[in-house]
Amino acid sequence: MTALTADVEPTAAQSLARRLLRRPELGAVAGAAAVFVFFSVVADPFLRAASLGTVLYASSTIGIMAVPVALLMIGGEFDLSAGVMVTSSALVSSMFSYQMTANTWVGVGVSLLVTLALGAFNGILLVRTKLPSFIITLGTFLMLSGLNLGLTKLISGTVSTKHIGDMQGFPTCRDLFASHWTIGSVDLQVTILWWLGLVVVATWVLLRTRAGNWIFAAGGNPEAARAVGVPVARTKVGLYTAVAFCAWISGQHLLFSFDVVQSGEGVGNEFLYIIAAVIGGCLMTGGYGSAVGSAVGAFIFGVTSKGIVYAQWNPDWFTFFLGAMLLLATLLNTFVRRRAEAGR
Amino acid sequence: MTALTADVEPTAAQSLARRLLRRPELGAVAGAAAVFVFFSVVADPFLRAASLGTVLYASSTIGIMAVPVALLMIGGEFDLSAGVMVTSSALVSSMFSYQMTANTWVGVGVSLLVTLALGAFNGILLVRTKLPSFIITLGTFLMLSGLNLGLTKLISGTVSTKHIGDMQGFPTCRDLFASHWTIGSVDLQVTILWWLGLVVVATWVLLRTRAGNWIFAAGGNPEAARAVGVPVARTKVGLYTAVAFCAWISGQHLLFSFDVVQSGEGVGNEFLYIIAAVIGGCLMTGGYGSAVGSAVGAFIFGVTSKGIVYAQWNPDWFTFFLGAMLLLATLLNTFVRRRAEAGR
Amino acid sequence: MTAQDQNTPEEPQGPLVALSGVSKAYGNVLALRDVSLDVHAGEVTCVLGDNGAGKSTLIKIIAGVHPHDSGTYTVAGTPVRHASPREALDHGIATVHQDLAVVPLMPVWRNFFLGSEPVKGRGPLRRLDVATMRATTRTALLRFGIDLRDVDQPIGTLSGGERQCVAIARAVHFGAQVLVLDEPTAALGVRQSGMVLRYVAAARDAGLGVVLITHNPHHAYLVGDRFVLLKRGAMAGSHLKKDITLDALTRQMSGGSELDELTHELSRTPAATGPVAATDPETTA
Amino acid sequence: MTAQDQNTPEEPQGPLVALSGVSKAYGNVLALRDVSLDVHAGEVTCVLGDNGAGKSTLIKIIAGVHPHDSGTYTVAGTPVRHASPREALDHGIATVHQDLAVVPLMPVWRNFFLGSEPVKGRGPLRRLDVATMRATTRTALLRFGIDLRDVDQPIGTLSGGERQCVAIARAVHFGAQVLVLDEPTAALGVRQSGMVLRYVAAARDAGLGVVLITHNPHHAYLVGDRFVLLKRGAMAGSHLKKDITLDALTRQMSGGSELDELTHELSRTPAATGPVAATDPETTA
Amino acid sequence: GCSSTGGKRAEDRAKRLAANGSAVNTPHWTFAMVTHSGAGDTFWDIVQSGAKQAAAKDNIKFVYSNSDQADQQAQLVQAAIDSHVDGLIVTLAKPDAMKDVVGRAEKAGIPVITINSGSEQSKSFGALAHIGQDETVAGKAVGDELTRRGRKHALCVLHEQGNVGHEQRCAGAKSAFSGRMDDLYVNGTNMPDVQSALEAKLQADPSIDAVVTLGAPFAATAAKAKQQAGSHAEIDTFDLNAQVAASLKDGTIGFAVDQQPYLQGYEAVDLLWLYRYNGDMLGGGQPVLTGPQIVTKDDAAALLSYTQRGTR
Ligand SMILES: Nc1ncnc2c1ncn2[C@@H]1O[C@H](COP(=O)(O)OP(=O)(O)OP(=O)(O)O)[C@@H](O)[C@H]1O
Ligand SMILES: Nc1ncnc2c1ncn2[C@@H]1O[C@H](COP(=O)(O)OP(=O)(O)OP(=O)(O)O)[C@@H](O)[C@H]1O
Ligand SMILES: [Mg+2]
Ligand SMILES: [Mg+2]
Repeated sequence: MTALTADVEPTAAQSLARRLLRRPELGAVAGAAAVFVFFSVVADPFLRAASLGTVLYASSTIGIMAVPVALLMIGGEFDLSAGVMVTSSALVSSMFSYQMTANTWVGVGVSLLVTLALGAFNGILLVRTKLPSFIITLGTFLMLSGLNLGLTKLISGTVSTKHIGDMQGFPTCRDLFASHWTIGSVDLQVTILWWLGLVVVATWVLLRTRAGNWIFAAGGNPEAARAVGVPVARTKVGLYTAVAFCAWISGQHLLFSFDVVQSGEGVGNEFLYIIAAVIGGCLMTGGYGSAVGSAVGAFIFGVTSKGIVYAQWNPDWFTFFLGAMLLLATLLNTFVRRRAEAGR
Repeated sequence: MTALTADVEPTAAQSLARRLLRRPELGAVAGAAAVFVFFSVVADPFLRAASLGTVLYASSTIGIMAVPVALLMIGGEFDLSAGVMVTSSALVSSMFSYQMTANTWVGVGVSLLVTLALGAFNGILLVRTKLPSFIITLGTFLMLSGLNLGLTKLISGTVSTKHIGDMQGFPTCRDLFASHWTIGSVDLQVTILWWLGLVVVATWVLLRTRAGNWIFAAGGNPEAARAVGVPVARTKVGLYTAVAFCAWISGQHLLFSFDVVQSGEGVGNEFLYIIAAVIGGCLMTGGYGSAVGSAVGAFIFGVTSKGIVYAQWNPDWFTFFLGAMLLLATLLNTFVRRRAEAGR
Repeated sequence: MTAQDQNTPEEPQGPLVALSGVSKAYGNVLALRDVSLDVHAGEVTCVLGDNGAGKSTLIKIIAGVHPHDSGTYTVAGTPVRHASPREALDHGIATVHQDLAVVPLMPVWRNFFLGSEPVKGRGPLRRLDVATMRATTRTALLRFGIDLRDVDQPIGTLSGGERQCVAIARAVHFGAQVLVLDEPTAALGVRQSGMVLRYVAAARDAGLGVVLITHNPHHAYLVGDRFVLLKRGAMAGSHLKKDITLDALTRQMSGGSELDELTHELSRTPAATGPVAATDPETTA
Repeated sequence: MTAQDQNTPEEPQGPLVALSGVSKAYGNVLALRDVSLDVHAGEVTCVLGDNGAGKSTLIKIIAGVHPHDSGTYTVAGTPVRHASPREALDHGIATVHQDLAVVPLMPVWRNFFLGSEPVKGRGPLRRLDVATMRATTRTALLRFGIDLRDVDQPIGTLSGGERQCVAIARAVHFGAQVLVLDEPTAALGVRQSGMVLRYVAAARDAGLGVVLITHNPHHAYLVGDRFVLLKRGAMAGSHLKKDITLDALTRQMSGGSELDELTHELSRTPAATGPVAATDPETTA
Repeated sequence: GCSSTGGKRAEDRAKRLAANGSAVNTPHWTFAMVTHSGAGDTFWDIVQSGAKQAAAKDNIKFVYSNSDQADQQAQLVQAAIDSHVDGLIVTLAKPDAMKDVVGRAEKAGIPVITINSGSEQSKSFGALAHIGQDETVAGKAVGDELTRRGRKHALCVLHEQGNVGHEQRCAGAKSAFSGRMDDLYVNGTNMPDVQSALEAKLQADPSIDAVVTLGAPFAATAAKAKQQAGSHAEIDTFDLNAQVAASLKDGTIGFAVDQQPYLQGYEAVDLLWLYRYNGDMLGGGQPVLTGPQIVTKDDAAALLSYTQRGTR
């Protein structure tokens, strides 16, 4: 039936083109290109090499978290606690090292364990109580932001952590999480590497492993997935743990790049991650999306938010422009995708 | 088949009990009772008559918006711009009256038109572009918060509006939107009346009108609804307009109770409304919920957030307690509801 | 039936609904190609074909769910291009879709009346006539032999067949001029299938035009007046009842020789059993 | 079949799956009451009954979707109480549900292998064997006469019958010891129905135990060895094939006298048409 | 692995000082402080620690609550009134929103002291005294200092959009500064975003020769951004913390404007206690100013130890 129009097998090139057109991130790439070109035209400093480094850095800090958040969204769930979890991870690392007067690597390790436990807690609570993830992670979001503030004040006496820049292990930790290096006149942060690495791994997992299949199924039709034996609960817990893992990376970047962590940070960032994932073509209802899309979404967000600064538009209107650009980029994105779907 | 266990018709009393047990808000009521009793025990000042007024007032300011947000959620959509729209509405009213030196009632009327237009804009954009409401209203959220700040600074020169307390019409407007009266030692705000009125109207609409049927259907299965001729698009636009209408009420309350409006406010409140609706038993995925539930949800939130203050717990941990109480209330809520469903 | 026997060949009033040369593609999947079909008042037009032949697509075009790409679609002689199911409904075309157009979380009675709710009272007091709605739903389903004590239960908790019955009962209840049924008897038991066919016959006798999709040639032949055969999106034949026998229809539906082969194979496998050979025609039913 | 004719009466190895006195209630709706059923290796057990009789509920208990409330459920002699479909699968019970267990947005081939994906490579390079998956899907569907050029299209864009075929082809492909099919032929055309029955026969001959739910007594009688009749949640009869004729089965399924009445009425309505009277038995098929 | 440098042990070693205890035998009164702060703000953290210090000394139960939304702050004051506290300390960042509720406290016989912002309204609302200094005044001090230092093009970094206090600080600085001053909104809860936005701005406009951050934690980030962007702007900031003190010392930061938050908290509680105990009141109807104080490299060394223990 489906072969009515062309009974011959398509050539390899045709089929590659068709496959590209069907990728969820296609529209987002078009949106990104449009935004990029737009700001190249309206903002002179935007095209300078140095600016690229800044824009990429801004994109990467959102992008690192957007990857697992996109996976989670494909798996049909949200995580509103993702933003503050980054801060929690940084706080734990810093406070543990400081209070125990330990090598910072010890703090980093402890922080990894604690953060993964937080993620697993989210996931287990979700699958056990069967409450919507919005409620569960809203609860943990509030609890974590309370813990961040309460514990930091209890332990450090102030709302921010103590200086750990003079402690052993700090320089090597910084190399891993917060170094930067210069290529030509572009200053590139190591977060960009982390970001790209995560996108590659997540794409591999999504498209080429059983876990990836399960993620799509868990989000697309959990009942059906369960009926054919997919461990939906385990998959979801795993996804929350993946979010926690990336929160740990982001948290360590925060800590080792700024040395001191403010306990109130991170609130609201969870939405930036979700925005990036959605702009990148993830369906809010689950079952559809890609890691590359989330990266493109993060890039659109990075370009837009920094492009407005480069363009030196009236800062009072900053969020207005941001909102308008996001809407336009997403509209273009959807338009292109629908076109591609109709035309294939 | 369904009559296997009891072939006799149930008595009226039985059937009433069964119907009550099946209401979406049942669990929320249990949660509200639990939270209320809890704070009555741990917080001495909580049971004083005056406190009741404060708690009800706090609940009503969230509850007024939670009602249309719940309807919208039943209809399968979100509105992230609801929080700032309240501020926009207040700003328009205040600035129009002031700049035109008009009777405040004129400003109130203009504000109504503008706010309804904003709501309709959300809705029309949604049904035209077929983008997820999360993206659409996120865009309008950002744009509105930019507009709030940008326009206010442009027109008033500062981030807050000018004083309009001495203008004609102010006292009567205040009577309508921001008066309060004392019964015994309880000081009750007029917002409580607005809230109750909205709950009654919304319940009537949901359960006893065609529009209500359409709202449930639009959220529960839009394809099916469309196929039987339900004007799904029109229903959704109507819902967004209802949100805007309540944002107008809230905005006028804000204006006439504080006289001056800060342009940066309202951000983040949209989540309180959604929280109230979800705690009250609305499904995030649409098609299920109630207006009364949203009211109970708002009440739970009001009791919890003020109860913590009355209990004088360490404010650093405020959000921790808030998150924990919300989770517990929702868990209890779900537990009770499942029990009721299994037992009926 | 007697009445139709006279006017079928001449069609004095013209068809209620007529499609001619209609095509429809989803992306580059051509689901329908050049299909024509007439629906007359007081007649049942059956659409038959294999899985994926395009039957549901045809129905969706008639019902206004998708617009057609090319060809003409006329209702009572006027060319139309329905942009929404509402428009089709307004033209008097009621449809029961294969993928069950019900809202799972809504009570049965609300589903039953969805989109055509009866109201009473006036002005701001205009409200749903809940008592009537409940009672009507209950009786309409009772007629299908489905005895719901509780029309308030969410329709999602009904069995597959019960849900289908609600959808059919609804379409019949509101059945305007044209009733379109996409595999209504597929999920139904013997009793319910009979019931649906009885409704189809009743609707036909009441002067409605009916479009019936089914995989069961016996069902089709029992009530149908015209038979349209689809194969891989294209018309494979269009017959009046008087021009074709049940056997020929069954054979055409399943692609002639392919069927023979299959019947042969199936009857061979469970070698020694007597009844198989005896029921050969039913094997393919 | 010849082999079973000998051992059916004695059951030397005991049933693969046995339910006895199983009940299940949804809230206060008692969907199943005291139902018993045996599934033997190399046999097809058919479950028959009206809409809402509890057939799907029974299947869901066997498949581990819902646990049973009371009674015993044994797999190969060991009492079990499956908490999840995974456990049932691990006991070798593969199920095709009526409400199509597919993930609409996923490509056909991913759906086909969902939950049992073949992998190649080792360690961190362990990955899906995509080429095999695509090819297998394509050929498995071709066998049903469904020629998908593009196994990458989301399964949600397939027709209802095509989707059902994928689900059945999957269960057959992974068919462990017990294959459970809930109305597999309902949405299928003549060709595909025949195909499914052929698969059922093949599975049976390969020594699997099969549970088949259908509304079509002809289908049931063609491949079934045991027939369990459900009525309003309770057992209305349990027969071996040798103890019952097709006619008796058809009659029992549709509730005896009720059927007569209906057949009578239906054949009366389209008064003058010849074939109706001639195909009376099929009317009820 | 233990670190031989820095850490908690070093801190413990450093402070083997002081024990404290309450010195008075007045009843255990409850004083409530309700501010317009957002959660986890360093400035308000120091205000609180001052208040707690005074509360401990005066045998006071000190309860704190805050909300950056005017209506919420008003509700919190109302809750304190409902709880029959013995004294109330509020900020008047959004004076009109607080007018009613402060009046109600008055009616309920609860003495009110306003701190930080609202010096103009304090008296008319019926508060006993005002301790603190307007954000506008602090802003003006920054503007003057920038002019004095010969800056031409400054950038005011607002880390919370629509925050009245922030707007007042920038507006004040702008009004007193002779050069040009731009605003930049950054997302204060996202430090990397603050950094990249600042980088972008400095890259976009190399003529910027001064960056003023509105909170101490953002000064260090501004310094990083400046380095990344290769800019030569001077970093200045409102408020103090240990990092700022250290940066002042090593010259990364030009100057800071301090309004002694510790004093605002401490004095407010102590004054309320004095009022209840002895009927005393300071200021004679005039605001008691706690700043602005321009802090530079010269004062840094002395301040460092105070900031480390969280009292400056
Ligand atoms: N989740 C549920 N909640 C409440 N009642 C249910 C639920 N699922 C099924 N039922 C009820 O249990 C009865 C049996 O349903 P079941 O789906 O087993 O029937 P069935 O025999 O498969 O019917 P069909 O042939 O129509 O598919 C029906 O009356 C149905 O309404
Ligand atoms: N939305 C869609 N996108 C792409 N292809 C589609 C879509 N809907 C249907 N198709 C394709 O169009 C063809 C015809 O589908 P249709 O549903 O009309 O078949 P059908 O005759 O109703 O089959 P069945 O008897 O199995 O229900 C199928 O090959 C199907 O894969
Ligand atoms: Mg179909
Ligand atoms: Mg069933």
